[in-house]
Amino acid sequence: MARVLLFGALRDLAGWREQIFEGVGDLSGLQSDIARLYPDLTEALKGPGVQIAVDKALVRGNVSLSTQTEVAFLPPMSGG
Amino acid sequence: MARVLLFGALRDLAGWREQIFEGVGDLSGLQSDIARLYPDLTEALKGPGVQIAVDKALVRGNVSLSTQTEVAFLPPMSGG
Amino acid sequence: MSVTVQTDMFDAGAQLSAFCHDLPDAGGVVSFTGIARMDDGKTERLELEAYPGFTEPWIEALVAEARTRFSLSAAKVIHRVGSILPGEAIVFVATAARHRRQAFEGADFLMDHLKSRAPFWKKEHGPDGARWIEPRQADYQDLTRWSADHTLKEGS
Amino acid sequence: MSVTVQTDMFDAGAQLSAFCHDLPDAGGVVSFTGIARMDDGKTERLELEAYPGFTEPWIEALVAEARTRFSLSAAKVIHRVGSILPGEAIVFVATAARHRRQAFEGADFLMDHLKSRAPFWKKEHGPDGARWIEPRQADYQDLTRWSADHTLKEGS
Repeated sequence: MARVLLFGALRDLAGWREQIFEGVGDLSGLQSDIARLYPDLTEALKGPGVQIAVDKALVRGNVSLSTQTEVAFLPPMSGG
Repeated sequence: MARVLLFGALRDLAGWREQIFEGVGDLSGLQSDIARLYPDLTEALKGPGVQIAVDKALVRGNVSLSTQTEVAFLPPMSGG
Repeated sequence: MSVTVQTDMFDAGAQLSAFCHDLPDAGGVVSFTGIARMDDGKTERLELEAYPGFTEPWIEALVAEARTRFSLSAAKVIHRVGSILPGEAIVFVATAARHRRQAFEGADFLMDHLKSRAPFWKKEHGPDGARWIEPRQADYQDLTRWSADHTLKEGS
Repeated sequence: MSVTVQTDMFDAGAQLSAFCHDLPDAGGVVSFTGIARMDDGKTERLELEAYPGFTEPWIEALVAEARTRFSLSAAKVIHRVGSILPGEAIVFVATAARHRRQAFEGADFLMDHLKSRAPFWKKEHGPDGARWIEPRQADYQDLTRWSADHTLKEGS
């Protein structure tokens, strides 16, 4: 099970902030699941500058996801 | 008449802060007068980084001095 | 070293007073206060969001790097989230160091990274609707000034 | 624009609050506070002197140049004279501008010039006696960073 969080423009595009995805093995599988359920998000999640955090640590490439994992999609950031 | 002001290390060296010099025509003449009366100051007044202000404006080289002139010798500055 | 992400407004001067209160042998203190601009009425409100549990440690790691790199004796960051009106302070950074150049560079480094790397998302609400703000090209260019900074470039 | 040379102590935070109070559409405010260091007991007291009637206009001209050069919307300088104890603030500079880089560079420029060009003389009193402080070599080097700055280099 992965709890998926969307931030910034991604959240507005999806229309949701948080969703639970069941039966997820790795990040690539999760991305496929999201793309199947929400085709509009497919491109955006791969967009330039979108970073991914698994359990609040940034990851690159595919990683396996343990149960009870939090996966956040982070579009380009802007503070201050 | 020129009112001469010394600042910083120059003042400590001279032992005075302010003196009136009478019958002064130009800056070179004033410097000669000071050097005659206070030989210890001769070198210091020409020292590196010593700037001269006449009536609160910095000058370079020799300048003629009107009556009632204020001449300040300004050793290297350090604020903040 | 102190990092705060908060919804409450703050007074930059009061923060600077508190920061200066107990600085062991610092020669220079630099502060930066970022203020929401009105932009001739184009901005009515900013909406800022963080990722709780991710944003704070990210800033803490950034501050730790700045302390080492610029020999800071103290550093402080306050960043607001939530709804922010023009004229209100969004971010406050203060640095203290033995010499002024270190304090200046430390604050500058922190702001450059907060502006275009820190995990915040900013939405601008104006008369023509709302839009998400991404860093300007100038913000990304500012980052290249700290190019020895490999760790943070990797985004951690 | 405000320049003050004073013997009284001041609170940097209170000055920053006052400075921030009415800033038309500034996006960034930078402050620098210079503090007298103890230097492990080597400094017991600083004695700072200005040339009244000369020092204030000199700083005002410097601030005017900074405002133009860095598009500052506001700038403020407070510089103390007289007897100053370790831990006390000596100088305070604040700058406001539309973008943060301008505010940072404006404050940095002002401090580099105040440190090694402004008409102040500083004597350090310690257990081994008193000595006049001249700018460090690093201070003069800092000045070269602003090399387009011909007017001030000529010492006006």
